[in-house]
Amino acid sequence: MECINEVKVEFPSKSANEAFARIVAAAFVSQLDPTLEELADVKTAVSEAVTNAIIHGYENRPGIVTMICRLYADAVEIKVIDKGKGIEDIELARQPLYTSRPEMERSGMGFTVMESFMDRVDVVSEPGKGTEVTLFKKFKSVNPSDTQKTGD
Amino acid sequence: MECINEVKVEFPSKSANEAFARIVAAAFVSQLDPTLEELADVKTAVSEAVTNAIIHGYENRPGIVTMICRLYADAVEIKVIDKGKGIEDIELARQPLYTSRPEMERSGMGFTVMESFMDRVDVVSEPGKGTEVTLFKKFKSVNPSDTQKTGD
Amino acid sequence: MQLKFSNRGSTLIVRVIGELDHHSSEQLKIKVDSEIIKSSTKNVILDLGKLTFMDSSGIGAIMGRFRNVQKLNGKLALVGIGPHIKKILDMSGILKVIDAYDNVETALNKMM
Amino acid sequence: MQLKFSNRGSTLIVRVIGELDHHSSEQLKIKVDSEIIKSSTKNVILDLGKLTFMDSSGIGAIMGRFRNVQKLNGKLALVGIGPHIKKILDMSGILKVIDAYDNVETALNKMM
Ligand SMILES: Nc1ncnc2c1ncn2[C@@H]1O[C@H](COP(=O)(O)OP(=O)(O)O)[C@@H](O)[C@H]1O
Ligand SMILES: Nc1ncnc2c1ncn2[C@@H]1O[C@H](COP(=O)(O)OP(=O)(O)O)[C@@H](O)[C@H]1O
Repeated sequence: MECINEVKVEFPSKSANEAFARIVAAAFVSQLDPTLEELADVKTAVSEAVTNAIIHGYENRPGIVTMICRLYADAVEIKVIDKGKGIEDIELARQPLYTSRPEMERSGMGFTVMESFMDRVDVVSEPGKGTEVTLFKKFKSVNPSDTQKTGD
Repeated sequence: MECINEVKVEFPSKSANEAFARIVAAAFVSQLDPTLEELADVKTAVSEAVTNAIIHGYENRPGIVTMICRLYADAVEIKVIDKGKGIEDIELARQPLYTSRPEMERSGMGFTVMESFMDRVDVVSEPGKGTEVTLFKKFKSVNPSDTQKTGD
Repeated sequence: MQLKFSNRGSTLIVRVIGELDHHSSEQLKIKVDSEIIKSSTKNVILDLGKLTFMDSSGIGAIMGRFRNVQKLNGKLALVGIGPHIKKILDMSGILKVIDAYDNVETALNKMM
Repeated sequence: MQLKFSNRGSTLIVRVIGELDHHSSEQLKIKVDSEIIKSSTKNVILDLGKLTFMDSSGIGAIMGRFRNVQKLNGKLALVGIGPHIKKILDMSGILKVIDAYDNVETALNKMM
């Protein structure tokens, strides 16, 4: 699969940047002309991953969140990376309803939302080093032969 | 002047990313709630600087354009950086109607547009090394005391 | 996100306008809770008709208000759920515990 | 950017919809020139009523079409200029050489 466009975005771990990250991802993905529902799915998954980086990774302390978006003919891959706390037990973290911060009224549904709105979610994490979440989605509405030249 | 938020964006020198850069800059600046005209001014200036990086800096060859946006209580600073060709004579380049690429139907108005739509335009360039254009605009419509807490 | 409050008897109606993410949920929590503890408030209707985006932070914020209203022996209901918001509400299972109605009038009738 | 072409006698009317930057100017140049060169075309009206963004690449593209139409002894006019587009057109001085009218009908009358 050939990557036709790629952007890297770095921003501080401020909650106001959750909306910014969603707009950036949506603007980038729009180059493929997906449906509004597919676009909403991507925005929601990005919002979950970026929020997690800010509140769990950096625990609301200053840090830099990196988002890398790669566009393919009919798909997108988005990495959300923090250099924060890391996750001890990834399997536990991905369980529906599991949250380490119930006092913050977290629903524990973040990873479940990412998994059901995207086609694949990979998590790489090391305690004390940080977390990298990779979201992948194929756009069923997009005909790859129409978009091979996107981004010329 | 205290910077309240900052993003860094890197993208390949493809002309499809001109629109992407405008959306990113507009989304970021929108945190201050400027007028539609001020927003359009920023988008236009960013479009000029990014287009120049792509067609003059990299001469349509592959390269990475970096955009750094810094938000202040009532102003924005945007740097557009390429590692391309560089500019021999900056003073000449900034003259209205001067273009090195008339055969591409360039109007030679890019720098003039940036200067009239923003409050300050600084250009640092070295032939063979690249160019850094810094755009600065104060939003007259924005009351700085309303926005000190933007981005918390 | 913007909030518009109105009252119908002891029912507080909250129109949630715009995007409900972690950032705006923090504001919603503070503002809605300070209305809930007013003595005139018993029940709460969250009108999501003008909500354009919601993620799991919104789920947490709605569940949190639901619990707070219950604690004060009141009821909480959702109205005006559009397709995108429905998708995430369905996924979260929240509609198994919180009632949803088409509009404010129906909710007011059913909550009595 | 999208282009919609229509003809009124020997006048080609081009509705430019969306954003006109360097990327889309390249498409506009190719598509409009291939219409200009058709024997049925003499004059060109660029309808900018649905143009939401334009930068100096758009200025270059308009000037280029103006020169090509002149070369074939025709006229080029602009119509439907909104406030944001006016700002950059004014700045460029392009309106000193290219005629602008409120709408297509007026342009058609004046160009005869
Ligand atoms: N970027 C991250 N850094 C550290 N821990 C994380 C990160 N993302 C998720 N987690 C952990 O995984 C748990 C589950 O995440 P999630 O399903 O999104 O639910 P929630 O955010 O509601 O807690 C979090 O409570 C946290 O302990
Ligand atoms: N990033 C850049 N790298 C190299 N040269 C540049 C760059 N930006 C501008 N220039 C030079 O400055 C000239 C004037 O730029 P500008 O005013 O934007 O007009 P135009 O883009 O229409 O040529 C260009 O023609 C080019 O020679």
